[in-house]
Amino acid sequence: MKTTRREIMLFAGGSAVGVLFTPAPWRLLTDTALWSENWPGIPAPARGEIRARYTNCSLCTAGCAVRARCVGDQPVALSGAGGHPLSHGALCAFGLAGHHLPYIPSRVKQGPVKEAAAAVADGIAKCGPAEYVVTLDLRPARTASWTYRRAMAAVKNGRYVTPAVDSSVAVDLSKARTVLSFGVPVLDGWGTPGNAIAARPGFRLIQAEPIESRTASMADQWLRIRPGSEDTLAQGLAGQIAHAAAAEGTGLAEREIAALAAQLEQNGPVLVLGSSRLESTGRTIVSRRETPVPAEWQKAAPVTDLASLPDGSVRVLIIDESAPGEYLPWKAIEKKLVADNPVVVALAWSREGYGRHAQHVLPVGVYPEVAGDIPPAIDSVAATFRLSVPLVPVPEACVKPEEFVAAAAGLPVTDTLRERADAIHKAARGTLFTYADTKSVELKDVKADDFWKALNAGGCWIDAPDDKAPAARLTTAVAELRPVEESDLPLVVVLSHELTPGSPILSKLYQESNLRLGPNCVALHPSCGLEDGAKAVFETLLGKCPVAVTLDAGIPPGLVQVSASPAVLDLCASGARAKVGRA
Amino acid sequence: MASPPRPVRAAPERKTPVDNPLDNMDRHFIARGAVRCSTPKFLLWMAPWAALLVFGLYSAALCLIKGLNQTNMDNRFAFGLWIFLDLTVIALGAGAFFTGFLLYILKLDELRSVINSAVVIGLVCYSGAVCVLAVDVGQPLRAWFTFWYPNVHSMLTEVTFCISCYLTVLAIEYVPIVLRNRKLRQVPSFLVFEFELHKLIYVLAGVGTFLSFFHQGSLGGLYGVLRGRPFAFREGLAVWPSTFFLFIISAAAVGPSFILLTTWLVQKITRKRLVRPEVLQLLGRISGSLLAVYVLAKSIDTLIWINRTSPETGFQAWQYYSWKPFGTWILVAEIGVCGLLPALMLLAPKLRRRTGWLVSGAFLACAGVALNRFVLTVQTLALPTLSFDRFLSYTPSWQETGTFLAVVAYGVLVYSFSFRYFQLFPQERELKLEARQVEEERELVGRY
Amino acid sequence: MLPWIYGFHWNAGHIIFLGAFYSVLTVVVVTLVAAARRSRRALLEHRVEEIGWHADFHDLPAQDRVCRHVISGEFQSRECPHAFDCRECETHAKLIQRHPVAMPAETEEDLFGMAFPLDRFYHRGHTWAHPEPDGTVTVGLDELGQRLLGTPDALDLPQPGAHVEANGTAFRVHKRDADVRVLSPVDGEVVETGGADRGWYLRVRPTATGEPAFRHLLRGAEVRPWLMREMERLQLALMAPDDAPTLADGGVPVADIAASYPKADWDAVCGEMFLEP
Amino acid sequence: MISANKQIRAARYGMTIDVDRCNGCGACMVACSVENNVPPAHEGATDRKGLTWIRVYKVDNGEEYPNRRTAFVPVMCQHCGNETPCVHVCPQQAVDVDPSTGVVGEMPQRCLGCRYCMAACPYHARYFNWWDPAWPAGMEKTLNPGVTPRMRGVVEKCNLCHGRWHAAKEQAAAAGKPDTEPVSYVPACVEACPTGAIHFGDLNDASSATAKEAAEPDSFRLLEKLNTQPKIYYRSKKDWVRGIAAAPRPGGAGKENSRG
Repeated sequence: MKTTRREIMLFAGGSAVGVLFTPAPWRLLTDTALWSENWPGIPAPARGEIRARYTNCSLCTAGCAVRARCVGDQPVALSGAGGHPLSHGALCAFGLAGHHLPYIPSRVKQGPVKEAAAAVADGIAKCGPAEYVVTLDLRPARTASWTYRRAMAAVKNGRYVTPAVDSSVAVDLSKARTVLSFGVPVLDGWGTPGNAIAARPGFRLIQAEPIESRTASMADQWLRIRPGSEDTLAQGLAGQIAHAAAAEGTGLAEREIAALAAQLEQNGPVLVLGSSRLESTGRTIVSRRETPVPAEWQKAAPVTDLASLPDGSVRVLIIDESAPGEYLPWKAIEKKLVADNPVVVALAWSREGYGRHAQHVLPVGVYPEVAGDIPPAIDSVAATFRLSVPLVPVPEACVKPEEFVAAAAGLPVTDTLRERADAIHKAARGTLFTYADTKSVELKDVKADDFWKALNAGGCWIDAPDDKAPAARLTTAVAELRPVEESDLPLVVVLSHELTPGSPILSKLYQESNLRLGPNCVALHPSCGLEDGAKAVFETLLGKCPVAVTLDAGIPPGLVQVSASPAVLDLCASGARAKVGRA
Repeated sequence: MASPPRPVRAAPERKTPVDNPLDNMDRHFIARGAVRCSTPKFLLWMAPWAALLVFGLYSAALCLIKGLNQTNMDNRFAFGLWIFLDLTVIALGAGAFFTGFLLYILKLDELRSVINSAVVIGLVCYSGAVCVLAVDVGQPLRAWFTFWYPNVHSMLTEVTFCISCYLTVLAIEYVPIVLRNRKLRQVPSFLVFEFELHKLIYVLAGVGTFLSFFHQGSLGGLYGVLRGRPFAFREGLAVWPSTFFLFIISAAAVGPSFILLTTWLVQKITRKRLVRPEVLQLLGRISGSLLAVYVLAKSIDTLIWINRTSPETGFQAWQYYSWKPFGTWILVAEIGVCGLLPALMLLAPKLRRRTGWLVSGAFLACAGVALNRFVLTVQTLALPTLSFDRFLSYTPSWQETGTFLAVVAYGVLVYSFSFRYFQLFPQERELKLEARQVEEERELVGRY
Repeated sequence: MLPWIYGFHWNAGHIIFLGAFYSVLTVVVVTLVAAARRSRRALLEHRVEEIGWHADFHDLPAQDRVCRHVISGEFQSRECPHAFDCRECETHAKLIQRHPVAMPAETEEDLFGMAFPLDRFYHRGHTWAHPEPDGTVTVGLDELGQRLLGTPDALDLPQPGAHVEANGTAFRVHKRDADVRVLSPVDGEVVETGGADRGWYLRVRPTATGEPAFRHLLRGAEVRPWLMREMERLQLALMAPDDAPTLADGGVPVADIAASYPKADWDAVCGEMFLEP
Repeated sequence: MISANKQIRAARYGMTIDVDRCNGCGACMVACSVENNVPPAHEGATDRKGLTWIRVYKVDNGEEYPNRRTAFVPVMCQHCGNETPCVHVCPQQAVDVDPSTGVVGEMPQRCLGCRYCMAACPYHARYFNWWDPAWPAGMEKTLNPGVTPRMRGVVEKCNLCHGRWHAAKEQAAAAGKPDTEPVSYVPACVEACPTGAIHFGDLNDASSATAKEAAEPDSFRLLEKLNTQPKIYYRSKKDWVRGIAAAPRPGGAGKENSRG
């Protein structure tokens, strides 16, 4: 028989209808959903072997032990490495997102390295008798700091300047039964967070500050004193002025002060933080042994305080910002510079610091790109040595700060970290704690090479406890208030110490919620007359900067809480007077 | 026979007016004998609405292309102006199904003179609502998932299914109205299809009624089931919270009112008699009686909610009304001023006979239902549930408002177009002739 | 959605919900298909004209749909249930059996100078059918119809051999802005076409002959009252929408009414008189 | 997905959060975002348009100094165990409760973005992607391979680190453990909390520390009277803190004080 077209059509039509009664076409329809499920522009996470790598967080001197979950070599998540005798496996919000830092929008990507080097050399050559070549190191007592000191010793009129931090004194929280803190964020990033939290059950915390900070809210007692009246309270408690006067000055009740004084009497040892006016009792503040350094390094420039330099005397200034630390207001630095074109080089990874002022900004590696050691934290009684090891490659354009300075001073470039490690190994004191296996071994039982390997694979050297360590004083108290610039501006500034710049993901904490105060944000009492989230201008005698307003009934009227970003620190310190006006 | 026939003879010669070619450009599309304004005038009327529509479409496009960040909605105010619009518009559009139900199922033949208009209104409202819904969701391309992976426990699924089905039904009901157009009906197949389809229209009316009952209800259920939102949560029968039934009644009540309102408005705008006043009064009466039932049911429901449902979830009812500006006044306005009052106005035959009362009654009824939908959507979301949470306020962005206006403009355009070219009010010609008869009689009385 | 799609369970909820959905779909589709098939059949059976007329008739104002026996005064009021096709109307059959239509003595009705010869049958759409000796039937516009349209601007007549049916379109007339179809009084096949000048428009060979074939048409005594009524409707229709009635009394209607009522919506008037809504 | 297997020993994963230990540092929020590839904020985002699967609220007792007290309350999806409000409302089964874990799951690929679930959630624990997700150049390298980033226009929320649970399952399988037994794992926030305020475990396992703590007299759940039976328990010795679990106090002092 021959098939007609009609029959073919019928067959085709019939089978088409038939197919509709099978799952096949419907299944296919379901699968078409996939294309609407893969919206364009969404990055696909790279896959690969998952493994753990260890390092130490170098975002602050706490240097918490870090366990990095890596895909291949790329860290995708950080967490505290457990069992650590100091950091106790804790990691703060900033540290948890540390692996984002290489990609932050404000990253310095390249800079005029040759020009800067030439300018520095030129400056050193031009340096007159009463002029100085200065290296400003925001985080002293690192191995790199030693390089700077040696370099500054090598150049004519070289000076090594750091913010006023005494690294030879340590706080022993474990000894204290009462901690009286004048605005020190004891439980909010001060010292080694893990250590503070671990020690917390051991002491009664009395927090004296104008605003109920996170620490104050966790404290056993919060004293709401007038901003800037910390010293008055201290004097009152020290009996240097009458309680009445202290009450007058601080805005507290007289009996409150009396009761407090009595408490400090009974409930010692007392650790006083944030004021050098009042004695700590017991051996809560002790002097700490220096982490050993090679003998040949001892020919180093002394640590100079910026204030001790005459104004208009700095010809060459090299600022190492690679390791965040205490920020000195630019105004204070500026007046030390010579009038006729001084050379200022900032070695920074973020454009938001001194890079805003220096004429040469050179890119440097950032955590976790670069190797470097972290000096012991203030609450670490024993000296320590731990490395922040590179987890991701550092961009080519970046320079190594210590090499730059060494080169400028004509020092040979050597592997200083390794030399220091060997020096420590030679001293053969203390123990080595390794993160992967959370074991500690006596250093003397470890070979030098193994020590070095261990340090690079995530390890920490902790000095032997030193029972004979003499009690000491925090001559320059941590985060002690700078003098208040007098003015008739209506508000009194209270700085909240947020670590900036951080990962963009930290927007969760301030932009996408109001948990913390974001960079360039101010918190005011609802009665201030501005709306929540309003754009405003923050103004002090030293200048103004744009800010966003957050209303918080927890802020007493007349106070303004500002997050301490470099831009703000250039304008004011805690206790300064300011005003916030509409943009 | 009103008057004896008199001979027809030449009236005094008049100059034939020079007629503008535009005037009768589209006259062959306009039903014979129906007086409509000139084409330019019509275009002039349509232009601003068209402009508004274009603007609205632009803002909607922004929301679709750039995403819903264009709106002022947020995680807490997950719904805004649009949901309010949807609920209200659909309630007002209920006239279509309810009139159809009364006419074709209960054979209330007087309503034949408004059914076409009702269908158009229904179509406008529902299609508008569906379009806005499509903009309102974050992933419109996945709309079909609701049909593909339906969660039959979700009120929203019920709504989606019913509304899309009912929209189809409305579209089909609209076809005969279009095909009756003078020009189109000259095409034999159109003529015949329209004729045959119209014979089966009661089937569609039945289906439409069924669907409408369910989705009007499930729109109410939408909020009534939110046990996490004690302000909206209601107990009910089986799977349906009380709001389910309240919405059905209120929609049925307000539908006729809205038709009454629009018809009156069209009559005012076009300066024509389109339906007999009795029809409007009938609509008023239906609306009034249902509204009365609704008010009663709503009051009982509210009392139960205040005294049982809400306290059981740990929320004292009074506290909802202590958040300014949503004081108890809103409750009074909803049930009293815009519920009981119009019900009485529409039920009293004396008042009903006065157009002023009739229309304002209808208007209040519509306002009341709109307010009810507003309360259920916006107030529900504004109230905090967590003790450490704040009371929220929300103002729609211009993109949202634009999209909202687009729906209004679209409605006016479609209705005006339909009114011009289709027979929305079959009685129109008849009434015109009647009017003339009356005139002539008057004239005769004057003569003898 | 379907048993093999994610999330489908054979439980009451799904079965009721989806069941309802599918049934609704089925009903809607079936309705559409039914309508489509019926109309297809109608088209194949050439019932377009009939349906067209029925649709028109349905659209006519109630007062135009009255039974001829109301006009003749036998009923108070009655709406014609058969769309003016009395051939299938029992009521009509009974009535004319009881008292057949009287044939007046004179051979033509004269109304305001318009002549309506009684040797023919009148359709309510103002056409007449005149049985010719040769068994064909001539179809033409009655005088009122002629005066309404005057001399048409254009005519489209069916080709000889075409089929016309009672109440279907006989031919279309264009006059000024009016475009109106004229209803055919009889069923049959067009043999010859005429025109205004020849007094008739179509010569038709009727499918049926004898009285029953013309039962639906007016004759004899019925004509006058019907015309009276028509004149009244005309007056009504002619009243310009906006201003007062312009009809003067007495005298003879002009040959071309159209020309003398420029303000009247002529299209509407013709639609009114020729029963085309 | 809902597994048909009936013999599984169902777990009921839950948390206890010691409010008294929370110092509001926000580590949990950061760790959560890192773990679950939640993008950083678009510049237009606010605390009302943001994406924070876990959000730490700052609450106070509404008193004035010296009686003023502040506490920090982390709120994430409470994983309601009874008539889970969001599951029943989702029109297209994009939300479901895994009977084997009790975790309320969200399928972003299925989500229509109608936000009905957000309106339904009394804890405001659901978040909508108002913007296309965007990471600074290069930062996408740091995305967690265990979790797919979501697209714009869908709702997302805490799923107790489903990715980690899945990994744990795979490890258990690799170790030859029976598939029917619940696995033990730790969500990112629990791991990250420096003060150890959050504990996670199987509430069905009476011997687990979490189950024990949940049974403590000082533990409470948010809006308990709604009878949604959350699996997130909060703990506090302070009465006023336990008070926050109740319905809001309209007009009450400190309403607008609450920040976070």
